Amino acid sequence: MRFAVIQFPASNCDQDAIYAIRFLGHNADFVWHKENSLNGADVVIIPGGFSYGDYLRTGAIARFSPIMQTVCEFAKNSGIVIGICNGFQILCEAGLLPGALIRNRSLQFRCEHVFLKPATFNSPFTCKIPQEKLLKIPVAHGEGCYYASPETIQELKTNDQILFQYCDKDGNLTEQSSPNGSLLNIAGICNQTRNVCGMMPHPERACELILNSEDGNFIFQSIIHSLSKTADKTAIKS
Amino acid sequence: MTEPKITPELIQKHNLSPQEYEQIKAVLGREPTYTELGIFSVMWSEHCSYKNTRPLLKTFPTKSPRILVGAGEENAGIIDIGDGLAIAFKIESHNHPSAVEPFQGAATGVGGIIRDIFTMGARPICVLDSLRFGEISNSEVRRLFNGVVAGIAHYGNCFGIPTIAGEVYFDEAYEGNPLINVFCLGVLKHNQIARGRACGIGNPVFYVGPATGRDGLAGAAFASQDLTDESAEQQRGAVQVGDPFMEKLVCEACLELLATGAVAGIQDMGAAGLTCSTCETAARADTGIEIELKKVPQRAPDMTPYEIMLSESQERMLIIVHKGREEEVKTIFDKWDLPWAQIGYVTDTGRMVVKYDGKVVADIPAKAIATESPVYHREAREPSYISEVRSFKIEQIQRKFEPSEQLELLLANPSIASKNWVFRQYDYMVRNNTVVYPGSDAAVIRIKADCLPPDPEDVNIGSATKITDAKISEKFIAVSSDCNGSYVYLDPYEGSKLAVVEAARNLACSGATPLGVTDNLNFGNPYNPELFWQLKESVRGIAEACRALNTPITGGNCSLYNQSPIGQIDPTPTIAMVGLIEDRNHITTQWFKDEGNTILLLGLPVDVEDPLQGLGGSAYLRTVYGIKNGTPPRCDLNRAILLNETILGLIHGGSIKSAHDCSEGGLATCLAECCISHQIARNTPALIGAEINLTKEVIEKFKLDSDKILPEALLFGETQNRVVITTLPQYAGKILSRAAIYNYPAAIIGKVGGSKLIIKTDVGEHLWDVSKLYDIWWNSIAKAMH
Amino acid sequence: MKAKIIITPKKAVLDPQGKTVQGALEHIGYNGIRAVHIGKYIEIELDSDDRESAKKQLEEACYMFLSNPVIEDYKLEIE
Amino acid sequence: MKAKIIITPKKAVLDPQGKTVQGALEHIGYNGIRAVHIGKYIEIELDSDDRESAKKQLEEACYMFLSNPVIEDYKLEIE
Ligand SMILES: Nc1ncnc2c1ncn2[C@@H]1O[C@H](COP(=O)(O)OP(=O)(O)O)[C@@H](O)[C@H]1O
Ligand SMILES: [Mg+2]
Repeated sequence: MRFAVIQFPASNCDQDAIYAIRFLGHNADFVWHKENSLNGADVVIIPGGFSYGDYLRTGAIARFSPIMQTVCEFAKNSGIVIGICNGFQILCEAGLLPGALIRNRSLQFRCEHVFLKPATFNSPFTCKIPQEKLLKIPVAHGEGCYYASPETIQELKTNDQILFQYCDKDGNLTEQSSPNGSLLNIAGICNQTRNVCGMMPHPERACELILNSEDGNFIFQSIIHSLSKTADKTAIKS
Repeated sequence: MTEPKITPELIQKHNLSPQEYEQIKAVLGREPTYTELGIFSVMWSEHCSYKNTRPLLKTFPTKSPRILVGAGEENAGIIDIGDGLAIAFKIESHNHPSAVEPFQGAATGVGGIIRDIFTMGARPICVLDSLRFGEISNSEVRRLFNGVVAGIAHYGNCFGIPTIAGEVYFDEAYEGNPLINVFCLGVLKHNQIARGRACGIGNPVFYVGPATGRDGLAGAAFASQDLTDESAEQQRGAVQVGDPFMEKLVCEACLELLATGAVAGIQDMGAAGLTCSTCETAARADTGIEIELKKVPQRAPDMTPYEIMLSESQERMLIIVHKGREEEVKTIFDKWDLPWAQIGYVTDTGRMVVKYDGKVVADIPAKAIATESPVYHREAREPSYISEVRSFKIEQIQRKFEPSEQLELLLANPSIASKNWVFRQYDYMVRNNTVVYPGSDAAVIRIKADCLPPDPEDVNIGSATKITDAKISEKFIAVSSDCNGSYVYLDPYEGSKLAVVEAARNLACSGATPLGVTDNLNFGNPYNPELFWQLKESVRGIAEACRALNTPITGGNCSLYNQSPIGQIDPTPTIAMVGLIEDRNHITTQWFKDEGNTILLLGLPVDVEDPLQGLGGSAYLRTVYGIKNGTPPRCDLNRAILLNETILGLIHGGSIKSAHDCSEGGLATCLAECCISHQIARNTPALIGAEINLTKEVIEKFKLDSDKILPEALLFGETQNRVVITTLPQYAGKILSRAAIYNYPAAIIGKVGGSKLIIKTDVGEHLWDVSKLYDIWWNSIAKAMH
Repeated sequence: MKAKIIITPKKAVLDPQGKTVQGALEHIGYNGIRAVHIGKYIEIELDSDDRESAKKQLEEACYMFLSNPVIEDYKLEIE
Repeated sequence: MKAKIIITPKKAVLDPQGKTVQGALEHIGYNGIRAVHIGKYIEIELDSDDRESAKKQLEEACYMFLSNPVIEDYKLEIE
């Protein structure tokens, strides 16, 4: 399996994404934002960081990079794209995901582990997460409060597009358990066609026990699993 | 363009003495031009020349077989950590700029120290911040504190470097003159060390990074004066604004360029900007340098040569390139969309020649300004307060021993309370290396292959660099910064030793062998003999302790002239110490782990030979009685060494579950922290209780007479060289005999478990709900800031 | 020629910054404040003097880039 | 009554946001941009109708609290 990690100026979790994927034994390499080919990658990761310093608005400038055209095409053709933190913000700005991420209600940057409750297992990003499992994964952001219009929120619910919600250690979706004040405690969502995911927490930072959690691997393993399934299907067909 | 005429007033305004002016004329053999006067004034300022501290700094131990680049040689020292790997680290202050504009002052402080590290060819991998403010009850202090923390968060988070440790103290003494010391550490291979040298006659000199504006004009000079309302007002017009996004790009581009081998020398433009970087690189290489200011990218209109040379605009670098390899510079900097300009070349004249539109505006022997500044031996005199401090006796206070409330008071004291309000604003995890987060004795960071700067084969000019799959042998670095300013105020010599020893103890508790130190001397005006005495005594203490512990000083920073309009700061020599852990199984944290674990105390419960029994200068006296008085706890260096060896021996033996050193607030505070400081996730602490016995029978095991011990000294005294450790019950005996071999006092004092902290002493049983203690300790600063 | 753009959070979107500033103003003694909204101000200095075409171009920039229509409104003025 | 406050970085002070946005605008294809400055916009809705006293009060708030006079200028208008 080959992952492309898009590198924008000041993407700074790019290397961590590569580390996490390689740790699982798969291939990952950078793709420079000025390029317009994904070099045949199977999955695209838009990593965290502060692309363009997060000036103006988080993610606002990066989405005009040449590579984003290619990523949009890739997504339209059912390619799997996951945006983490700044990557989530970029995907929202690019219109690949609905809604927007605004400043944390505390007005402060927050770096800490949180608990996440998968809201659906029906997605390439959550399918291998064990039922009842809460994921312990860190967040590190100043602008992670998910906002969308009431109609959009309704659509997200109707279409089962909410992937992760912040919860406490017992799985309750309390206000206290959210580090940023997101609507419905939303931590991650997918698009209607379920191939594009955005999430504020950093699964790539929870990929081995020495980093305090391995729970992020469930998400990458879900992606790998669902891709190998489709790969098998095409293999059978051909 | 006409330049102002040089008058005695102008000379004085430049902070140069009449003798110094004579010396300038002697160097030049003529009157200086206005631009030259500016150049001398910044280069011979305290900040750049260390003219009043150099004789003292010479007494520091600076050698060890591990040192690859020593103190003072380059922008930062470098230490060998084995297997061809090395670390570069340094600390720097940004006190005065932060007093004027806390957010930008602190932010640019982070930017400056990160540049010092990648200038050495190292990839910066972590930052640490050591902060001092006035009392948190003061709203102006809260504004500064809030701004400083937000500024550090802004710069470090955006740059993408984890801020993994630090310290914060609140004390009246720092009101109006906060201390902001920032440390950065980077890693590299031995063959990747870069030098700040203008080598190779005829080599082109490049300027890279954003355009020059009038920011921080003569900031070095500003840092070299007492902080007054007037000096602050002057500086307001010229506040430097940090651009972490730019710095991230400059860093990546420089590391990529260094990998190509096209670079002959590289230096950041920090204090004294273009001036300092040009003359220092030439002086180090024994060459000369000539630059044309018209070619320097400029942001503000009509800048004069004087302004261009003295500007401290941020995120700029000077790069000397091997002739013929200019294209690589251009391609790489274009790839990162960074401005660059070729502004001059290396000469063989030994002179720094500055032209503006072809006309010479400065022509000075490079060494004369860079390394041959005047040196002064200042007068030192013991301050009058010292004798008063020494005569303090515990009988002078009306003692009231109420341990239940007093422990809570101590845990709520913002200098002791959890600093999560601070570090949760910092990204302390980015780059997947932080193994022990802020909140334990020392932070621990891992070094893996992707921490290293790129190698030639990783660079793919014009496109993304590759990340190698190459494995390196895993290593861990532990860092801690320490300094109890009250101790140093009360006894600069002992207090400074204590700072070094505490840093080393924090590392040992984390499983690390101390390697080296970078220090930040925050003191007052050196022309005041009493303040100079503090500095001199402090340096003597640091030097002695570092020598004893075999932790050479690899570099540091002096920030003098720290005083607010209200008065002096407490002298504060921040010690940042770095240690090495070679095996991941040796990484140790401070919190209690499991029910039933046995708790031992290594070290004497109380130093009974100290007349104040460890209460002098203690947080207890401050918090309960509001006094800062008495002699600080005694620092026995031999014991410190023994203790560290004992702990490390035990950790390496695999029998230790947790280790936490006793510092401010004494044994009771230390035990409480062991119960409450493990945070699993947001709003999810891992609380655990403990039952402690400190009655006569236990005290006797340390060969002490319980009757001679003050109860408050037992619980809250700050006797040094003590560590609380836990182990499985079956290992306790082994640990005791091990300690006996080292001849280090040790005894079992209790066991882990339950939901209460219970401490039995001869005066009674004291009992606290750990969840309540946690609540007080964890939320104290947030409450004060609300 | 100068373009001045004011970007404000949509009324339905929570504006914690505005709330905080309001609280702080009240705390230091300013009364009678009904609401505080915090937005952005962007000033663009232009070479050209052609108001009409500048306006058209910048309208697009405002909608596509300078503001995020999901959460923000903008107002553009050319001077 | 409404108070409108515009806060801009002082001209001499570096404005990394403005610079970066200028670069981005050029990149997207907007030409002829001489400079971009980015600041803050604050709108305060007031109960009172007394312009004069509101102005006086808010001037002080602008200087002391809403702007950072070290690096920013402000402009206050009451409407
Ligand atoms: N400004 C800060 N930034 C990051 N971490 C901090 C800061 N201040 C304190 N910490 C962390 O909080 C913990 C406790 O700090 P401190 O009370 O100074 O410990 P100690 O007494 O062991 O030196 C340490 O892990 C320290 O690194
Ligand atoms: Mg400690």
